[in-house]
Amino acid sequence: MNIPFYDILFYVFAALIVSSAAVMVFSRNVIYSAVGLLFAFFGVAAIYVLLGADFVAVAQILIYVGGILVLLIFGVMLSQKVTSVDIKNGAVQIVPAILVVGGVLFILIRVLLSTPWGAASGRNIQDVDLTAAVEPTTQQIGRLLMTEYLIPFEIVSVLLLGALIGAAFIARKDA
Amino acid sequence: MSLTVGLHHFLVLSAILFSLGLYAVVTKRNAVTVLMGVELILNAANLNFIAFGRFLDTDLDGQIFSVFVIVTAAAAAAVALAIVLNLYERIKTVNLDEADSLAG
Amino acid sequence: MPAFISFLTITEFTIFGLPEDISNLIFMVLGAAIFCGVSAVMALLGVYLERKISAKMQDRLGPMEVGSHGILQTLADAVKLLLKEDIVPAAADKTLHFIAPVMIFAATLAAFAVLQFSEGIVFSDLNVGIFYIIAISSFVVIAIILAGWSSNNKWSLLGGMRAAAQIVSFEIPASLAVMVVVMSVGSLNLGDIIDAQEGSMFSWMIFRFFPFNFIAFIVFFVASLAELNRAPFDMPEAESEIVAGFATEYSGFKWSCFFLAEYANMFLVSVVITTLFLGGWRSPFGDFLNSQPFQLFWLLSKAFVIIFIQMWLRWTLPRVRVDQLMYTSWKVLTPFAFVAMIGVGLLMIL
Amino acid sequence: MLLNFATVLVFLVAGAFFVGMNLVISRLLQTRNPHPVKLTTYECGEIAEGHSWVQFNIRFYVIALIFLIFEVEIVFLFPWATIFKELGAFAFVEMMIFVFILLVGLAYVWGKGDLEWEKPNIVPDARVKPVSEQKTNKEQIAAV
Repeated sequence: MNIPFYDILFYVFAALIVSSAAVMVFSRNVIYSAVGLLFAFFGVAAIYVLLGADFVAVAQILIYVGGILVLLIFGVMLSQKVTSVDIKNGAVQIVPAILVVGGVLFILIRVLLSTPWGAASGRNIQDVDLTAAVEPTTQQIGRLLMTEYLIPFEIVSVLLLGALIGAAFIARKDA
Repeated sequence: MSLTVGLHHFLVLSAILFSLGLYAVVTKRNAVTVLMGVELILNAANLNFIAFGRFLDTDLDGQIFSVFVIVTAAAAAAVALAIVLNLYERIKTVNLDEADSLAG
Repeated sequence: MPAFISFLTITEFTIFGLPEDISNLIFMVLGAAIFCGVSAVMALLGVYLERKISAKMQDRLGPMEVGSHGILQTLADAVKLLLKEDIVPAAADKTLHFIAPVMIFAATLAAFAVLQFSEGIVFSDLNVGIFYIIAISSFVVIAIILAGWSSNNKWSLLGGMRAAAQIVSFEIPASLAVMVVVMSVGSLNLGDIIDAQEGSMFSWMIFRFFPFNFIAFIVFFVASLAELNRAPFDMPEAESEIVAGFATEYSGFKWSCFFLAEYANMFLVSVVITTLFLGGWRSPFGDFLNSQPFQLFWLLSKAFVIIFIQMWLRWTLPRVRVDQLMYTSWKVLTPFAFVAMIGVGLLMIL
Repeated sequence: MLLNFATVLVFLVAGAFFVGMNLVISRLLQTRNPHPVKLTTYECGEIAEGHSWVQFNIRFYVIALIFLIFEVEIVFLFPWATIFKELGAFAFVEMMIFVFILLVGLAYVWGKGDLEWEKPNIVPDARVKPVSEQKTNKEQIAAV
């Protein structure tokens, strides 16, 4: 007897991601949306782990949960005229939106399922053993950043500098 | 599609995540929630990068790309929220439909 | 590795001929249960020590009635907290009010999984060990904000926002101080970090690359104090200003969750400091007294020295103001952490 | 690697379960004596006034923003730090350029005063001057 833990975990986290993203999207309360987003980020990190990307998974938790989400929640707290616990977060044009988004989703899934992935590179996607041991990625990522991706890496620092100065400038009251 | 997880499962999951994010972006009027929708979309893209990297590539290029996407998302969120807060300071609302004073 | 401990390594381990997967699962659950117990005991012991140490410093006796020298006092308090009525204010958001304490405790417990308590005794030997510990503590920030917001109380919200701003501010210098160690080890794995400090106490990280690693140690220690919301950085729960901060509207066991998490985090941080800078479970005398049971003893004694210093500071220093807090984080610790990092880098190249 | 992360997951779930279990035990053991007054929001014994939602200081946002940017920097620093020994001076110079550019950002927010916590703007009261500046009674009368 061999329990397919890998598949079970995938479905559990897929369900977690979809349901918490749905909470995020359909909730009428911004804070509930933020909590939904929290669990969606966590689920996505778990999927990264299932795909063998340990460093990216932890980076996802660190930046999305620890950084972006905190920033978003601070943004909510700083930008509401609130009179009760409920922070308004209504939706408009629901019916056309559902039609369009449903159409997009349908086309996406059709394309995703009918494309012969791996044909171009001559690899068979059925051959990949997901439960096989994966090399730790952190050092490899560091090596790639220092060699092949050196220019993007240095440009990121300029991007971050711009974001820091720009956002700090805009956020200042007298700006 | 069999029940055993393969590339298609990850892609479909990412497509659903993308659609939910897109729905939030087009229907929500609260600027902060729209931003949250954008983050969902970026997560869906990252999921694709890493899934393709795992299935179609022996290198870690997919993961490097997703790191860059995470960085860009952080920078975007920082600047966008600063704009939202500045908007709130000026016109006391974060409703995107009311913030149309530039419209002709 | 001695034979009696080798069964603790997680691979190829079976119980009663059960499949490997199931055996591993049982092993993991066992480990988690042990650490639930450990964190509870640490909280009880920590509170007792805190009371006794503060009493000594203020020339009092502290708890004396329940058990010999009041040793059972905190246990009695724990039972009392379990029996107290759980009150959720009518204005609060019930769901989030419930989620916050669960999240804070679960995140704290999850961080324990990667700690190495003596040679080979580790439940989850993650490659990204220390990076993971930093990341998982971000759930604590979110839990604190949610606790503050869901209570719908002025003090709670203010306390939660203050705590979040404080923790995130000090995370940068703390992470940079960790970087100093990682640079000379070349791995994020906690086991590798301890292995790199093999030898007598002079090969511990704190004594290397003098003075840069020592600066990093001080930076990490101060930043971790602030991340734990402990005095002198305890504005988030400054009793005299904002009652009990984000925990104002919590009572009974939910309140004790925050308390439990605080003391469990104190222990966690002490073990992390020990691992990063003080040689982990290694004996200070090289191979002397470095067998398996002694390793646990060394780790715990180092950790408790750190815990004692944390308590000592709490009962010695007055609380700093918010602006002084931000000054400490961004204008003192962060520049010094960068200096330490660049200094170590230069010394390693030369 | 999957096994190690599975352990972490088990720890997370077990932590949540531990709290949940204790909450159930507590619920079974505790004496419940409900009263509407107990459910009111605490505000130093007074009846709560206004909303708990006050407009927060924008400083909270700026701090979180600076934090986020440096957090991203740290995500890049960690992989670099693990291979630093291997790559040596070349990697060091590359990272120093990266760090230096971000330190410019830190210097900018430092110089612009974004790192100062906004203190309440208390206008100095004319009556409370340092002793050296205090006018004597006669001078004050003369001034009036």
